[in-house]
Amino acid sequence: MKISTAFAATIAAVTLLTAAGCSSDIPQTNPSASKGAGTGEQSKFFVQADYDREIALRKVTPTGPSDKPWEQALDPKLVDTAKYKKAGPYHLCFSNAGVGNPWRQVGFKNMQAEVALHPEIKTFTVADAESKDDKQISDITDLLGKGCDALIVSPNTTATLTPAVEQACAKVPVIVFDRGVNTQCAVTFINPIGGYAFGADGAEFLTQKMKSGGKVLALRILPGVDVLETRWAAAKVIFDKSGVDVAGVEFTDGDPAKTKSIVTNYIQRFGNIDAIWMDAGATAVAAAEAFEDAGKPIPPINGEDQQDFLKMWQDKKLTAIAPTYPTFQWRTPVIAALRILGGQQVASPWKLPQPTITDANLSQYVQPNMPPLHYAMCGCTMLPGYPANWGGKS
Amino acid sequence: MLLELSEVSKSFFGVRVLHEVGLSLQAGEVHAVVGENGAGKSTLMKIASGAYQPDAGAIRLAGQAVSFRGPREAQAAGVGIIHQEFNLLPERTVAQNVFLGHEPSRRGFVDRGAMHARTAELLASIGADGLSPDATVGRLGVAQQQIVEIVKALALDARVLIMDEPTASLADHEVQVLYALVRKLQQRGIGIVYVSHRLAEVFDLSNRITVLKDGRLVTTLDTAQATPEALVRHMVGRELAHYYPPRATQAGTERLSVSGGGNAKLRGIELRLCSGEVTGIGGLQGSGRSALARALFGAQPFTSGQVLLDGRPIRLRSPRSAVRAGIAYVTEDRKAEGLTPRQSLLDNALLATRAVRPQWLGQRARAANARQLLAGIEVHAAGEDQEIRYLSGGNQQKVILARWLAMTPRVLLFDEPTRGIDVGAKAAVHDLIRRLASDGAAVLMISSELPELLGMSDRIVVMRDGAIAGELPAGASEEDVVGLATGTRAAP
Amino acid sequence: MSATETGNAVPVRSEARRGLTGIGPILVILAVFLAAIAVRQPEFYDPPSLLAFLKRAAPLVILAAGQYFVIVAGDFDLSVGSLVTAEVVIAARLIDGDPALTWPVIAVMAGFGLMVGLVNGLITTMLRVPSFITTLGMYLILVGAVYTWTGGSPRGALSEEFRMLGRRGIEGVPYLQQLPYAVLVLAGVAVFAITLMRADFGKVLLAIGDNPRAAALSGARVARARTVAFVLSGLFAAIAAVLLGGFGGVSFQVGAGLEFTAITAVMLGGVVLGGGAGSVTGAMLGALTLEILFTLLNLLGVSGALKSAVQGLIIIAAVAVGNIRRRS
Amino acid sequence: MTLLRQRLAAIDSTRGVWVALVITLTVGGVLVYADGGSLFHQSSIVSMLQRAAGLGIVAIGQTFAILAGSLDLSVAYVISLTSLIAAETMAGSEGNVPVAIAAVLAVSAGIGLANGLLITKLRINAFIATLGVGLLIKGYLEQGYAGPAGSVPTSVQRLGYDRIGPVPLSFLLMAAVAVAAWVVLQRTRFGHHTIAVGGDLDVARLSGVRTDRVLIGTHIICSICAGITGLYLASRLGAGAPRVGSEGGYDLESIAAVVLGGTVLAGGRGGVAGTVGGVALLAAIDTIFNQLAVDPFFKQVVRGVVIIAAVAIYALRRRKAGRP
Repeated sequence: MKISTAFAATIAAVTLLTAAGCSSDIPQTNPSASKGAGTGEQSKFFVQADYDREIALRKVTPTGPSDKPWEQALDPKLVDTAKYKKAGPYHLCFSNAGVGNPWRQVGFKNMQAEVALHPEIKTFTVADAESKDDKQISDITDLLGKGCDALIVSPNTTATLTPAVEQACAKVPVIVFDRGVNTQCAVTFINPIGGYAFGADGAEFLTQKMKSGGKVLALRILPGVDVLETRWAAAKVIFDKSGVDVAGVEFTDGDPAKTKSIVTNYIQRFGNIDAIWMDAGATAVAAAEAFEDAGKPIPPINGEDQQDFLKMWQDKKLTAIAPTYPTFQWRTPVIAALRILGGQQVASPWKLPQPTITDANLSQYVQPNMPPLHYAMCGCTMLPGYPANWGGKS
Repeated sequence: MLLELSEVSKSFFGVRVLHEVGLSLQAGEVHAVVGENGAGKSTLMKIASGAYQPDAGAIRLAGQAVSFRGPREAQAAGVGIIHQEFNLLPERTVAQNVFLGHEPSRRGFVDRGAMHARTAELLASIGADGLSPDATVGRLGVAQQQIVEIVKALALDARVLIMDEPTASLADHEVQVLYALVRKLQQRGIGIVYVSHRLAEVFDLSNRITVLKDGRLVTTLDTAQATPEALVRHMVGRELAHYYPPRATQAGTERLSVSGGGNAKLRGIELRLCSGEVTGIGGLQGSGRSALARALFGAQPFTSGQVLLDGRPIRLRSPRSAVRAGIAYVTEDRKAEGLTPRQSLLDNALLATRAVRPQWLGQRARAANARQLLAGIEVHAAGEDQEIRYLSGGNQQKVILARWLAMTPRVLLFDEPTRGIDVGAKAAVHDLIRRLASDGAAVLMISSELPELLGMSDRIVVMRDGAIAGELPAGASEEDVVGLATGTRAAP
Repeated sequence: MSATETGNAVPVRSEARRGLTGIGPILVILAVFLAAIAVRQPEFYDPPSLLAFLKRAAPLVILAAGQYFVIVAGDFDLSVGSLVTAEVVIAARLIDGDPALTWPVIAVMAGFGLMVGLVNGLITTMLRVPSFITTLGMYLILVGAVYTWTGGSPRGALSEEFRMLGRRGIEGVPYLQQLPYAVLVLAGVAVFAITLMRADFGKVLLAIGDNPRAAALSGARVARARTVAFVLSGLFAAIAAVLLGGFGGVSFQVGAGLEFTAITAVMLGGVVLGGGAGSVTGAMLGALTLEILFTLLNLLGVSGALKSAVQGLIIIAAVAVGNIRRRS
Repeated sequence: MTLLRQRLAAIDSTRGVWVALVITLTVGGVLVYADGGSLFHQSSIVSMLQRAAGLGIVAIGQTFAILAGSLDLSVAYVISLTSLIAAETMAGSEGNVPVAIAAVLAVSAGIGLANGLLITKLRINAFIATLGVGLLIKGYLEQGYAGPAGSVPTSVQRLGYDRIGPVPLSFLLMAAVAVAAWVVLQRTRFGHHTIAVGGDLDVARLSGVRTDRVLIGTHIICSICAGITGLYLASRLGAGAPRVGSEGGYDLESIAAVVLGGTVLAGGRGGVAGTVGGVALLAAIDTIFNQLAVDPFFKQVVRGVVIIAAVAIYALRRRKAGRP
């Protein structure tokens, strides 16, 4: 029995250390003075050309009404849609990847409100794929049988939805937004500048604010989601050339508790962390709290336009920035659909502006009456049913 | 020699349970194996049938040295076994059970026609054609299941058939059927190893008898030369002074009475149990004996009629209510209903007390009390926190008795109290039952063993078809009981 | 099988030794991990950071204790993860930043946990639905219901007072600096759980997990005991929710996957699925070990993606070795 | 005659779910009609059957594991893994299809074997063993893949999209698997032994059944079915996806479908017919709610209730029938 218990120990130990050994670049010196894990290899999603274009787009001034960013477009190429022209009332269909996170929640509310603005939309049929590729494909088949005049698609993943979207293009005008598909058959593809810009905005800010050679911890939700991968890819490029020490890249599953544990571990391991980069704002507050709880000042950090972070930023006077992936983009597809069915030209691709919240404009986005995870950049404040439908208190 | 085991040894968890035991069997011979529980009989049988592998020793089948790596190989070699506990799947049909593990198949598919036909044949061959091969086993009675169990062994065309306590769950008239069957098989030249506690059977059936004790071979003798007394001496290593303790001198006061008791399995039950008295319950399997005990214990409550305990009416809704009222029930099926196998024997002894009189503290006092009881009834074990599943049947039964003694019950219900228990422990249990009675408890004792029933009871109530067929005084004869039980004789 | 030396003596064994049976392996594994940490990160053993660790580990340990009662009685509770999420989201919406509501809402949470446990228990015992299915269904129901109720994203906010329990502690304790409330709660829960299992309830619960029929025929109230086990699991989940919500704040991810982690922890602690064997101490140590493992992986710089793989290996290895040991 | 009675008995245990399905479809049909739609519109039927296909094949595999008294929590990750293996091996070219299929079957069978060995040889509880293996695969996927990879030639995509009238090829594939599984369970020794092992392990062993082999066999079958689902999803998605399995919740949903079908979780009782019914029921509920545009979260609640209720009813019926 003694032997076998010892055996247990060895097994456990061996398993552990082998597993650890194979992915740790830490030099076997005095551990507490260890260098960061580095940024690792570049993501499979990284495309230099797209990166350059997005970085450039950030400087472009949008065309269109400045008070309605969701109708603006960045150096648009207009396409003719006369062949889709038809008289109302319309039956609009929407295949939604899912509403599994607050961002999509807020966005979907925006879209519904936008639809409500247009009496000419008689019916608005929505199929929710519960973030299952397979279901979304069936959903699209299903919707095509319902006599939609136009189909809006928010794909769950890029590659996998392509066949289904091509199928749809043959029958009705299709508008794709948020995430793209590998086909040009859609009338237009609507999204903001994109992940590279998001990632770069945060990373550039941090590299400016932190001392050179400082340690930055990169927190990511989970691997393999293209919109998130591009954010990290851009940040990586910037960190690599700015010569900051990336202490580590960790996945949080968007779980605050887990995030906090990870950050606490890093603070312990490296004595201190000089900046926090995040690929999504959901857990920014938790990350910041980890420093509070450890009795350390909160370092430069980037979040997103969620209220809990903006509020903390304001209250605690953080050194922070909030690049956004604006939820107002959910309004645009409806507008686009109506223009297409009206035979008006639309931008294709339709690049929306991607505002960034800084100390300068922070105050105008803090909305104490809205729920903690509400996204400020929703362009919804003037919509009917606001704030109640978005969970806010009037 | 058909089958020959020589110098077989086996240990479990460091405990040596077989020491170089030998056993031989000729074709057409019935070789009985007897011995106290824990003597190693079942282990030896499991080794012979491939369920266990011996640590040392050899097995020869028809002169060929064999080593079975599993039951499958033993069966292939023609060694079949009828286990003490049924090995049947209640959800499946008779045919599916009979041919489980060796289904006849054609072109890779199970040949259900053949399976059905063969089963029907086999059933007929032992005069059980009443049983349908398509009946779901779970819906059959115990006796019928026993028959299926036997047919299952026959289906292997076994040259050697091991019967481990085959009559354990049979009523006497069913035992007769089994005897006939055994003799029939014997004539077919099949060698039969017959394990039993019932000495009568052993003398009726066997050609030779092997006695085991504490995992060692004591002797093998020809049945012709053997006498019961000698056999018992070999088994327990001592003469049994008196087999049954003396009866109650005077009947006590009425403890518990049932009038018009009935439920799904019982009707019109009129019964009185008196303090100081052992009331025996006779009858065939399924005649409602156990149902009566379960009704009195609230496990399958009476739906009609009235029960008085010490003159006060009482509703026995659940075992708990019965236990609280001071009724104890030692079940027929120790493994399924008595033991909590992975708990220590101390915990098993304390189970009822803890369940019904829970406490936060004061565990030590209880443990002390339980230890006294266990010591008092001579439980043998390596330690009080040994898991009870590693104890012999007799010791397990004693622990369960201790569980109830700790509750100082007023009424005790025993269902086959000495089933699967060796002669030595048997006497101890009998003494204990009698002592409990003379200490003022009312005892109800169900037994399929007529000698036990007649030897222990102050009164014998015989049941038939869920009703009471009649009551017999102490000293009644076996014929009286059987007559009432089978309905061939009216109540006196 | 084990007729020993003559005489009727049944040797008595010491309480202490009985207490240790079964948790040997987990202690060894724990020791190995602790040693590994000592090598990699001596600072870990400074009282403050050690307490900080315990604070983070507390919720899982509590969940494991709750899960233990259910498992040892022969059941499963797959609903705890979603229950934790539901509790936190409910708390946020009810409190909505109002400090005055903190304690009332904590009471509500406890009540809700008890209720969910009760429903799980009654469905499992009264309707005879396998607990795996009952709690799987409850899991779906809770997730769905809480999303529906909040329209898909958490509303309101937790008050600072509420979050104190999971975040802060008693300051200025000599030598420790800060004594986290979470650690105090954990200690309380642990003492309660261990006493409960030493008392008759615990022993009977074990017997029930081992052989319900025998227990029932000895007068035990099987259905009630099993239900109580579920209720305890629900209550402990509520407590864990208070700590987790306090520690991390409100989100829908807070409880995700916790049910499996908790069950894993209990297994690691040498408790047998199917019931009847294993100690609550072992279960809680199992949870602690798992948390240590996660910390260690982090200190070793194991990339996030590999963590689940390592977790998988450790579980299999630990349980396998436990079995080999039990058989030898 | 007797065979007929046997067949009736076999159906009996799994009849309930079909009744439930009919009721659901009628009620659902009426509701959808009242809502101004049509449940039996070609497109809805197609998507209903499509949805059934994927889950169906996994669930049929899961049926084997559960009938044998085991269960498999690793299927979701096996599906993701095999979808990737398929798509990457094919790499868009017809030629590689046979290799890809072979690879998928080999890998999934290997995983099933691993599960089986852990459970039988190391005596690890199936719940833990398959959970652990699942985590291992998950780690591999997260480490190795940053999103969909590989590509499937159009000829294979036809499997995912083509249909005969309203019946998709994929559904026919599931039907084929179902029939095969039914034959195996009813007509082969392995099938009989599977049910025996689930019914009572000791009885099976003492009756000469090679219980370990049977258990391993069921797990191999279970994994292979997951592999086939992976292939199907790859054909449907045109690529392999590292999270298609877990996001689809195929692990718990397949188990749910099996028990919905009246198979006892403890094993030894039930069958494929029921499982197919269970899958159909889940798909029907799904489609109806889609048509009625019911909040997907509320749908979860209903799913939960349905599963519990169904199993409760089965338990009740069995007690009425006087069996444990």
